[in-house]
This record gives sequence, C-alpha cells and structure tokens, in this order.
Amino acid sequence: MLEAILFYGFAAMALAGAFGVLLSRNIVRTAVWLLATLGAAAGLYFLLGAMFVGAIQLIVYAGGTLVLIIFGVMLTSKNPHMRFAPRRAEVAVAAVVCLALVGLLVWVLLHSTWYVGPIVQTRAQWAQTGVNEHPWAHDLQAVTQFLDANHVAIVDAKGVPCGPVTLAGLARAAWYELTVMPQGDQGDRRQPLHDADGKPMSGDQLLAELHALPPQDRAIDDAALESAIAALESPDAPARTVQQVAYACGDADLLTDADGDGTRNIGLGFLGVYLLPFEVISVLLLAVLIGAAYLARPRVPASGGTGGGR
Amino acid sequence: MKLLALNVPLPPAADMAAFAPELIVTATAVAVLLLPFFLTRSRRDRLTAAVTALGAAAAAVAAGAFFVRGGSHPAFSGLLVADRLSSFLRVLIFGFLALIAVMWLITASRRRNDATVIDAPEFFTLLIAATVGMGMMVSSVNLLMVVVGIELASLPSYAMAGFQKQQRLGAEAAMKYVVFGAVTAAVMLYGVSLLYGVYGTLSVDRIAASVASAGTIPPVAVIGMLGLLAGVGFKISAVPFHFWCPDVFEGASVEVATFLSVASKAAGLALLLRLVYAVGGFAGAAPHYAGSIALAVGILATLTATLGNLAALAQDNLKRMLAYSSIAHAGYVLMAVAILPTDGQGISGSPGAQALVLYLLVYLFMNLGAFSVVALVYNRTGSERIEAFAGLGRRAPLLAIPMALFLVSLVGLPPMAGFAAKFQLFYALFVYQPISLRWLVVVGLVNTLISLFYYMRVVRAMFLQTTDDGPIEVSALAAGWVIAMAVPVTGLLVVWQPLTKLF
Amino acid sequence: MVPAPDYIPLINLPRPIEAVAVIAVYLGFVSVVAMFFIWWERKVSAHMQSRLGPMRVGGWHGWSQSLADGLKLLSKEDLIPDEADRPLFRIAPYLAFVPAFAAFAVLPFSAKFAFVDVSITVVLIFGILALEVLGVILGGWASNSKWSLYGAMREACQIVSYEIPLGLAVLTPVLTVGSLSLVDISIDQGGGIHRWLAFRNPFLFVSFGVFFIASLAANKRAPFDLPESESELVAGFHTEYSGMRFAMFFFAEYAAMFLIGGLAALLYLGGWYDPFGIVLHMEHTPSLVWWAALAGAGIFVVKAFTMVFVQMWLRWTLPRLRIDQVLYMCVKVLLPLACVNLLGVALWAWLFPGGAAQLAVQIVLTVIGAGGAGAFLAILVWAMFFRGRGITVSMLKPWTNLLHRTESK
Amino acid sequence: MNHVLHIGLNHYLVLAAILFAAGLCTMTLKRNAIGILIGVELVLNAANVNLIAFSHYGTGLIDGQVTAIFVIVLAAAEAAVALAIFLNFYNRLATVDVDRGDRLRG
Repeated sequence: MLEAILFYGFAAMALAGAFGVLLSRNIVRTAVWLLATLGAAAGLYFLLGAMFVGAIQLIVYAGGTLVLIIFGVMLTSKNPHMRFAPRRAEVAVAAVVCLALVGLLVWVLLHSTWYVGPIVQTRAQWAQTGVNEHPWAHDLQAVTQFLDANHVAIVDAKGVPCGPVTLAGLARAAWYELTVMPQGDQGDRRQPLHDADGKPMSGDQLLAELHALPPQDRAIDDAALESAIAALESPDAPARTVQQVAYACGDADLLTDADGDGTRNIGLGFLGVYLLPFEVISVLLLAVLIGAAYLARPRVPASGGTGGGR
Repeated sequence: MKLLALNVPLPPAADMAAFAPELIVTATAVAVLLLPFFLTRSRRDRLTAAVTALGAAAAAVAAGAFFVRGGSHPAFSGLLVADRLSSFLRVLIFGFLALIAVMWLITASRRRNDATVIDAPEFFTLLIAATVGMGMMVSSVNLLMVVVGIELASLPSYAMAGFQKQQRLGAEAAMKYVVFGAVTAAVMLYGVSLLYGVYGTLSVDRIAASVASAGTIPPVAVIGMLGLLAGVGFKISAVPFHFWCPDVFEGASVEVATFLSVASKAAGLALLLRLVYAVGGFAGAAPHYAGSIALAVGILATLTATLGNLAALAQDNLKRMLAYSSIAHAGYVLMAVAILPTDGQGISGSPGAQALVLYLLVYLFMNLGAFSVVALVYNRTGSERIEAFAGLGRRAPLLAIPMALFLVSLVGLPPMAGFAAKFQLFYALFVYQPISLRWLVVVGLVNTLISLFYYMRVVRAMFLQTTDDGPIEVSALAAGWVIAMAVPVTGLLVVWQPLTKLF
Repeated sequence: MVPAPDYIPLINLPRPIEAVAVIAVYLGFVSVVAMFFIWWERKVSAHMQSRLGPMRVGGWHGWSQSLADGLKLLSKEDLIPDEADRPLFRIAPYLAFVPAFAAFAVLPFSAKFAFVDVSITVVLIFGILALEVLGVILGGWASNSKWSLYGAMREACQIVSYEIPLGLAVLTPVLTVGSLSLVDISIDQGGGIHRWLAFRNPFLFVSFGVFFIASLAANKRAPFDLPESESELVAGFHTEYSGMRFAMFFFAEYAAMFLIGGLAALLYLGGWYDPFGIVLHMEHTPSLVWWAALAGAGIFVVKAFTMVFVQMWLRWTLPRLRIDQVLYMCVKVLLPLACVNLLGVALWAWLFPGGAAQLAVQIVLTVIGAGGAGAFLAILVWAMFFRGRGITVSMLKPWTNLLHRTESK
Repeated sequence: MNHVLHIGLNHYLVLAAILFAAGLCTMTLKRNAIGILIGVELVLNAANVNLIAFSHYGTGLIDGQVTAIFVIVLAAAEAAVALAIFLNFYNRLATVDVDRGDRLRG
C-alpha cells in the first residue's frame, strides 16, 4: 500500500516533469521541470531497492549534469526569458505521432514476456525441468544437496541454474525472499523464503545449513562462520534474520544483497566483471574533459598559440 | 570487520594481451598530453603527430600479432572478444590512425591558422580516444560495451568536428553532429534496456542463444533492436540516420572528415555485422529468420547506397561529395552484412565478413588518398569546390593522376583495387545460397553506374577543363604521400587472389 | 568482529506515525539550531570586532534576537520584482531549504539515534546536498537582476568544481573503514582519540583539511562566499529576496553549516565518541546503552558546534577570495591533494595493516592535532579572559607601533 | 483494482514508455539545442527506469544497476561535450537555435 502510494507519487512527479519539459517554452523552466523528473526517477530507484543508483542519480544527474545544463542556458541566452515557439502544425503532428508511439509501445510492453529469474522452485519442480541432466549439474552436487534439504532451487525461467548457483545465489534468493512462482509472473516476488514445512526460513536455519555445507562449497571458512555465529549471540539481539546472518558472515558474495541495496555488489562488479568499461569510462572522461575544455575556452588569437604556460 | 577483505581477481594476463593494442594507444594518448610540458611550441606539433603515428603503428602490429595467431579469445569476462575479425579490423583502424597522423603531418601542419595545428596535443588526444572507442566497437560482444564503445568513439568525434572553433561552419557541423548523435544514443539506450528486459542479459552471445532456442523474436525485442540499430546506423551513417554525415564532413577539417569516413564507419559496420550475425546467424535454428533479417539489411543497404549516390550527383563541394560517396560505400558494405553465415561457420570465416573486410581495406586507401588530394589542393587554393580542381591535370599532374586513380577505384572500375573489392562483394552476394540475394547485385551495379557520373565529373574537371591559374606547387613529400597511397590502390588488384585468402 | 549495528527506532510507534514524529523532531531541531546559529554568528562577529552584538531583545545577551528577526521577516511584505520569473522565484528558496533539511534525515546522532537505516548514507547525504545548489542558481536567475545572476553563476561553477575534491576527500574515510555508512564509519572510531580518523595516518590528516576547505566552499561560506558577496554583488543570488523567502535561504545556509560540522565530526573526528573511550565502554555495557546513546548524541552535537564555530571564526577573519583564486584553489591545490590522499590512504592500508608503526603514527598525529586544538582553546580562553581589560590591545601595541612606523616611512 | 495497488514491473515500464515518448516529442519540437539535450535526458531516464525495474523484477542481478550507472555517467559526459559545442556555436552565431545552422545543406 505504501509502495503504491510512493510509486504513484513519484510517477506523477516524473510525468509532470516530462510534460513540463515538453510543453514549457521557456528554456530555464524546461530545465527545472527536468529536475522534477530526475528527482522522481531517483525516488523510483530507491523504491526499487537501487539505493546507490538513486544517490548517484541525485549527485551526478541532478547536482552535476542539470547544473551544467542550466549553466549552459544562462550562458547562451541573451534575453533571459527567451522563448522558442514551435509551429502549430509541428505540434499537432508531434502530438499525434507521440500519442501513437505511446499507445503502440505500451501495448507491446504490456503484451510481452519478460525474462524472469532467478526464481525459486520446489525441488519437485526442479526435477521436472530435467536440470540434473544439465552438464553443470555435477558441479553443483553439494549445493543441490543443500537446496534439496530446503526444497528450493534457484533456476531461471527456463529451468537452467542461473549464474553460478552458489551461496551468492542463495543469499540473493534469501534477500529477495523469493518463493515458488509461476513462470512469467511479474508480481512482487519479495516473499519469505520457505523451509521444508512451508514456513518462512529463519536465520538460524540458514546458519545451520551453512554449517552443514562442506567448506569448499561455501565462500567463507569455518573460523569466519564461527565468529559470525558468536557475533550474533549477543544478549539483546533479536531473533536472527536471514539478512543478519548473511551480513555477519562477512563474505563479499553473501554481503551483497544483505546490504539491502546491492551497493557492495556494484562495487565488486566495477572491480570484477565490469572492470573494463569502468576503466574505459576513464579514458572517455579524459577525452571529454579535454574536448569540452578546448571548445569552451575563449578564443585565442591564432598567432599567439595557446597558453604561454605550456 | 571483514569489510575490506574482498578477493577480487584481476583480469588474467591473456585478457590484457588481447587488449594490448588499446593499451598501447591509450598510453600514447597520455604521452601526447604530457609532451607539451617538455617541448617548445615550434617542435611540439610535429612530434605529437609522430608519436601518435608510432604508437598507433605499434598498436596495429600488436593487433596483427593477435590476428596471425588466430583463434577466438573471449576477454574481460565475456565483454570483449578477440577473434580474427576484431583483430583484423583493429589492425585496420589503428593502422589507419597512424596513416591519419602522417597525413596530418603532410597536409594540416602546413596550415598556419589551423586549430588542429595550434592545439595539436588536444586534437591528437581526441583522435586517439575516438580510435580506442572504435577498437572497442569492433570487438564488443556485450551491449554495455557496445554502448560504451560507441560513446567513446562519438564524444571525441563531436569535439573534433567542431575543432575549427573560429569557423562558423565547424561550429555548425559540431552542433548538428552532437544533437543527432545524442538523440540516436538515447534511443539506442532505450532499445538496449528493452533487450535487457526480454533476455535478462546484455551479452550478445546469450541473447543470440535465447533467440536461437526460442526460434522467434518477440515484437518488443524487435523494437529494442531497432533502437540499437539507430545507434549503430548513426555511426555508419545508414539511411535514415545519415543526415549528419555531409554536414560534418563539410564543416570539419579534411583530416577529421577522412578519419570519420573510414574509421568510424568501419567500426560501426563490423559491430553491425557482429550483431546481425548474432541474431540472424542461427540459420539452422530458424531459417525463415535468416531470410527476413537478410532482407531487412538488404533494404537498408539499398536505401543507403542509392540515396548516397543520388545525393552526391548534386554536389559541388568535393568534401560533401565524398561524404555522400562514403554513405554510398557504407551501403555497399551493408550488402556484405546481409550475407549471413549459413552452415554453422563462425563469424571469422564467413563470406560476408570476408567481403566486408576486403572492401574496408581497399576503401581505406582510396578514400585516404582522395581526401589527401582534396586537402593538398585546399592548402594551395583555399577551396574545396570542384572548380578548384579545374585543369589540375596540367597544374599539378602529380596530384591529378593519383586522384584520378582513386576516383576510378572508388567507382570500382577494373584496373583498380576498388574493382576487386566490389567484385568480391557481388560474387559473394551472387552465390549466396539458402535465399537469393542476387537482387542486391543488381542494386549494386545500378549504383555503381550512378556513381560513375559524379566521380567522372571530377576527372573531367581535372583533365578536360582549362583554367588560367598557374601551376600548383607540390612538395616532394606530398607527392610521395599521394603516390604511396596510389600504390596499394593500383597494386592490390595484383595480389587480389592472396588477399581473398587473407581473412 | 563488530556485529551489525541494530537500528532501534526512537519510539515504538507504527512506521508512518514514527516517521511523522521524527520529521517533526528534526524540523524543530533544524529550526532551533539555525536560529541559534544566526544569533551566535552575530555574537561571534561582534566579539571578534570588540563589540557586543545584539544585547537588547530578550533577556540575557539578546538571546531572542533571532526570534524577533524571524517575526519581523514573517511580517514583511513578500516582494517579487516585476521582471522576475515568478514561479521560479517563488520555488527557489524551497529548493534551497528542503535538501538542507532532508539531509538531516540520514545524519546519525549516535548509534541509537540513526533514523534511516540504509548502508550508503555518505553517498546519500551528498546526493541530497547536491540539490541545494539548484535553489541558489534558480533564485539568482529568476530575480532577473544582474547581480543575482552573477551570484548564481559563481555558485554554479564554484559548487560543481568543489564537489570533486569534497567527494574525493570523503572517500578516504570510506576507504579506511570500508563502509559507506556513517554509522559504521563512526563506530570504527570509538575507543579513544587516537582512533579518530583524522589522526589515523598523515593522508587522512591532510584529507580532513581538504574536506573542511571544500565543504566551506560547497556551502558558500567565507572565504568562499562569492555567490553572495555583499561588497561586490550587493548580496548575490538573494539580492531581490525579502521576507520569509529570504529567511529560507538563510535557514538553508545555517542548517548546512551544522550538517558540514556534523559530517566532519562523523567522518574524521570520532563521531559521537569522546576522546577517552568512555562512550564506547558504556555502549558495551548493557545497562548503560541508552545513556551511551544520549551522551554520544551530546558529544556529537558539541563537536558539530565546534566545527560551526570554526566556520564563523574563519568568516570574520579571512578576506574573500577572487573567483579565479577560488577556482585555482580547487583545481590546482585541493584536487591534486585529494587525489594524492586517496592514493596514499589506499597504499597505507596496504603497507601498514596495523601494528606498532601504525600506532606510533596515530599517537604522533594525535599529539599534533590535539596540541593544535589545545593551543586554540588556550588562546580563546586567554582572549576571553583579558578582553575586558584591554590587555590584548596593549600587548600588541609595540608590534602595531612598529608597523605604523615602517608604513610612515 | 489489484493491478492498480499492486505495483509490478508493468507499472514502471509504462511510466518509462511515457517518459520515452515525451522525450522524443521534446527532441522533435524544441528549436533550442539545449532543449533537445533535455529531451535526450528524458529518454535516458526512461532507459534507466527500465533497466532498474528489469534488474529488480527480472534478473535480480546488479547488471541492470551497473548499466544504469554507466548511462548516468555517459549522459553527464555527453552533456559536457554538447554544451561546450553549443557555447561555441553561440559565440559564432549568438543563438542556439538549431534551425539557424543552415549554412551546411544540400
């Protein structure tokens, strides 16, 4: 209910901003309307659990790019209330085209099947998919045993084990608290992870399961696990949750989603899988810095060269 | 707290090796930026170009080594792939960067008021950054890398288009370029987001596997792919994303136009080839898709080639004419993209990729030569219009005769290398099996006929028109450069047969 | 291993009601703090200039001066210039005020008084604060006055540039502790003054300076108060504002002063921990947990107020920089320094994961830092003590005479 | 009613689609180059909303979020270059009206 209220609030703000941008004829007001959209989008990211992206959106987009745009507007408008009025016919054509576009796009989007996974299925359902014949299956024996004990499996929409089905996947599933759901359903999947009896799994159960795993199949060693358990034994600690266990285990993979926002996972991604684009972006930013600084630099006489300092 | 104890493995050395050309070139960019701190202005410009040329040549050699070794090596957790196609094109692109730097030394560095000379380090940093992006484009197998690569190729290009900031035309060209580029990039990103939603991944291979196993492409994925096509089509200036091309070529300096006409398009076309192969290459799984995808690409190629050639007919500015000509050539190469692999052969050995690579190789030299002559004539006469070429045959035969060779080669007439490229392409189209692409051969021949008119206009102006203007001085270096470009354009035909086996 | 901090809500109420209650408490706190700061700034400036400042309103030392000012501003006419862009002119003060206030939501006062339990409060707080600049820019632009526009432009370029060294400086504590949560960063500093991050290693010591200077600039405080420089731009972006809208800008600035002071305390100066490790000990004693929370909050507020005092002190001491000097300071001094610090902290963590050398460095830096602070306090007390008797001036007399003599020649 | 109160993937997708269309419309209608840039930002935000919604409801992985961060950075870089170019154009022609860039045609 609260989620719905927040969503509609942010959505209304974003749409108001978008239509403000579209309809406003004063370029500075256009930029201010864009601020509404950017802020609302950040709110939506928070709502979707992407805290870090939301914060980056506020810092870089609203606090950096938008300021730059407004700065550009101020520098390029002689008359402060400059207006650019499109022609009537153009407006009519654009309105019709855009409405048609929205209609088509929404219709297509609503009638599409999206990728769904990882989803958690019962052991029985997993068996039906024939995944045990999958070449990966023998690598996953230990995990399978563990999952078997809980009657859960993490597979994607096609019944293929998603990614590396390791504790990371389990923790992810635990965090999203996924449960059995039919393929293609796009509802809210944040329901409790169930144990064999169909009751929500507790942190103690997860901890016990972690203990039961052979050491090579979990990303944390025994000592770390012991200290995690010890840390959770503090007198005024409430009943342990799955997230707390994952947090206390201190394992990078486990921590990812126990943080609640994937921030750590993003950091690991930037240093791991996405290291290359991350570094390439630095080349891009260097080039942009040089290009933009060169272009925006005031004109220098051709004979004088640039900057005596060099 | 065990928070800092994260075991993040560094990319393996093999990945770094596959990526060595880009690393070398990036290091060159840093060197170019640092050079001015150690040099006086008078020495700086030429040394900058020389360092760039050397670094780029080294990168090309590194890529060449990888090409010779062969094989396909996925690098950086599957974001890039270093296979024969990407290695060859990186040789081409980085070698081209070296050639551009030399061309700049010969043409632009003579121009006293040229912004690229006054601010050479900035210019070459942008040039190198754009080239790194293009190198990234030809080897991306992940949509995120595709996006990053296209942006890295585009953003410095925008700045380069407007590098002549004292001139109104440069400012105008850059503005059109950046507005158009930003719009297509945004649409592309929306498309990519839809593809991510449908397939749950950004990996091209995994998307391809999903397409193959599903045997069908849902409408929303088609929308996503169209968005992606907008981004890639912008880079190769395929119709209807071509509007920027003539304006930018006319407004930017000749060297920038040369760079964009070859490198940007080569990278975009290779990327498109990869994407189209990924989606349509599973002919065994879904034969009817191969047909419709080839048809779609063929129509795109037809439009691009025909519109480019027809518009070029009306041009008086030679740079603008060559811009439309480059659109037309992109259209020809797009025909090669339509030749999907049929019998499970990889991307590297397929006839389409072979035709594309040969065409781009030949196009590189003839276009570079033609633009060099335009630049040299511009340096002497201050004009890029066709009238400036009147009587060039008498005024500067050392420029006019190679220019004629380049133009004949651009048409694709027999004695020149352009013929080899076109013949190879049309032959591949002619013998393509499961569906008939022979209609594309007809399109290509008709287009070649159209192109004959406007290229020959220049030849006619050079040799048949007379003018009272005196002879144009051509330095030995310039003449040597132009002739050096003419050698492969004429000589490649001799080694045609080995050339087709090259890739 | 430290267990995950358990965030216990202030009061056991349903979440929405609790949220409203907390918002009300925070809003009240921000308002009181801002009003107190306005009065305090006037007193500080007055005392620095050998005046008394507001003395009349209210009883003791004019304590209700800010209240009276507020009433006056409320009753003033809300003027909008004819040529102004009205909607933007109206909305701009809110855009400046709301982020400054909203950022308080993620500012923990002590382990138990942390309302928002996300793990990235550091990023979030800067994300929220980044929005504040828009209010200033729009206010300056919408006024349609040359001076306001100048102020707005200066603000835009100043803030956007200073956010970079600021962000890089903030990364050093984050890197050292390994968390983006202000609570975690603070908890890591418990147990004595040598644990405070500013005294951990030389790079963090310098980083604290970078952070503080950059944060002054980001909050357009003197000597970086170019956007509103009274002497050249009249009052910069808020020249045309009057009444409550004008007050909004002021509230925003003073609230942000507290935020900056609080951030400095949390990131570098031990958070809510005292220099002797008492609070940490109390936190670990179950019966004293709540007392620890209260004492911690008190200590935190004292630290933040001290930093605010330093900001005021600087304002009335240093002359304003020129815009080119401001940018020089950012690009050529703070930015390289911040980069070096970041690298240095990373290297330090790699080279000295602990041990005797680390402890020695901590002690040396503690002595330097605490010595500096002690000297400052001593001077302060000395000045307070002798101020009334005119000894300050007479003691300086020989030097000033010397100065005059050389000048007359 | 359940579809209204129960927020799911489709809600975000529809919102993003409308943002996308509004952005496209803005890009076609504005004469001011900076206005076009603002339209581009709208479309990029639509893409980001999509990416994060898919990341949350679809894959459950962070690749969508990472891509969104890259998009944000690319947008900032693009805006920087674009504004520098617009500024340069303005210095030549004293306007940022894209229709005034009419020297290059044919």
